[in-house]
Amino acid sequence: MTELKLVYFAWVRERVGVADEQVDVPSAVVTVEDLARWLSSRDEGYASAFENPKLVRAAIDHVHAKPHDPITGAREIAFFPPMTGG
Amino acid sequence: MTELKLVYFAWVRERVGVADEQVDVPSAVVTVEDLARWLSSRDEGYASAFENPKLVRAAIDHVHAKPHDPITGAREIAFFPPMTGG
Amino acid sequence: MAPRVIIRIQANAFDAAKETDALSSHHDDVGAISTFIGYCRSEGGRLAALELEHYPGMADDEIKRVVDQALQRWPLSAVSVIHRFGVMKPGDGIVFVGTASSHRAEAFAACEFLMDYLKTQAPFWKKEHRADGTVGDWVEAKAEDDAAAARWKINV
Amino acid sequence: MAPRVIIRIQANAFDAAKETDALSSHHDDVGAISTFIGYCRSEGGRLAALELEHYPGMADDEIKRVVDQALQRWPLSAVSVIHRFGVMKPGDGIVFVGTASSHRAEAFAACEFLMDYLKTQAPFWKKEHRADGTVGDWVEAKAEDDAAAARWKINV
Repeated sequence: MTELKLVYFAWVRERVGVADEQVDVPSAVVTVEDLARWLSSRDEGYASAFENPKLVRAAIDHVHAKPHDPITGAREIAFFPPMTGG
Repeated sequence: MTELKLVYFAWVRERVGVADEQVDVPSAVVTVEDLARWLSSRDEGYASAFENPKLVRAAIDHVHAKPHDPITGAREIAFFPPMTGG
Repeated sequence: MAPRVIIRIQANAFDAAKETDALSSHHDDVGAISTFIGYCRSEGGRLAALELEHYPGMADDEIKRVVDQALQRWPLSAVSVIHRFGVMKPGDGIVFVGTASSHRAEAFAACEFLMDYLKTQAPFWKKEHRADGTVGDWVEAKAEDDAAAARWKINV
Repeated sequence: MAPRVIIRIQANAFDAAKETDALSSHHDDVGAISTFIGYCRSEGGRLAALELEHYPGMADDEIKRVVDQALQRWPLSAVSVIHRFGVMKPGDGIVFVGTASSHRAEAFAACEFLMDYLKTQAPFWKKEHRADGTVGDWVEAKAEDDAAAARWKINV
């Protein structure tokens, strides 16, 4: 098990229902994609947030990450929709 | 003979020696290029101003003109180097 | 002289005039300043406000990375990026980007590059507040913004 | 609403801040303002001043033509072009161009187009005044400026 801080933004946050949380991630969860899949199985809110994986972006410790990137050693992982700043 | 106002700018003005003048142009002078050639024959200052025709631009009544453009009906013709504003 | 870099993420309004002056003030060989200001729009009266959410820790890091890329790519004497968060009314400035260089092509290119990357890479999200008092949708990202960023052929 | 156009050719300094504000002030659906300021440079201490000569009647007409082309090509709510003549010291602003539009790509493109065309089409000429007190040369036009203007594929 790995302890991780997760943070959520915009409609991902609204669907998940919390802005941040500490989680214990099973060791079988290796990549960003694995993590999203594992979260989806928790409840309907998470399932709805991650239902279209193409619309959810991730960052590992403040750096943009891809679905296949490993989460090993990460302290904070963020999930959010495509950005609309500027 | 056509009466015309001629105006000069930057180093064309400096070489010609005047900022503007009224001239009576012989009727054989039809285009901008003819006018430049006719002016070149007047004295050394004009000859020096027009010695490299590629470096002298012209405008007819405030509109950029090309060497072959006719000067018929023009009131004011300007000669100047390539522009360096902005 | 090292380039002068200003990066600020703030709730308060910015003063575009002061920010523009700051771009030229430390140097008398600045030939060109390009600035961009992005505003909150009413979308023809449909919106009362835009609410900007951001990821505080990452926003600063990500903008620094984008600015570093611009500094590596163009000879800039100054760069400023100011991005606001919170609730904005139509007419309020949301983002200010300014670049200073000796020549105009570099100032323009760097400024446009920074805006294209901020749009697609900086962790900010806009939510609409409608003029009829209801909370609207999250603004959707545009494919054209990704295309605009992609043409610089840089991975930030 | 008709676009707001400001064209001024003047000896006096301009206030870039005030000019930037004017671009957004008449309209609350302006989403993007792009501005450019061109300054007199010392060229590493070589120059004491630049003297700008212009062709008064034509400068105004030519800038109007270039602005009209920009308005035909991009959906702009405001355009400002201010060009100074006379003697400028290093650090003085020579030209201000600003464009306002709903979206950033249009504001940037129009602003850069206007600058490229002003450089090659507007009847202004720069003469150097050297730091050693002598009068220097007329600044030569650059091939790269013609190339920059040519990429817009417009005959103004």
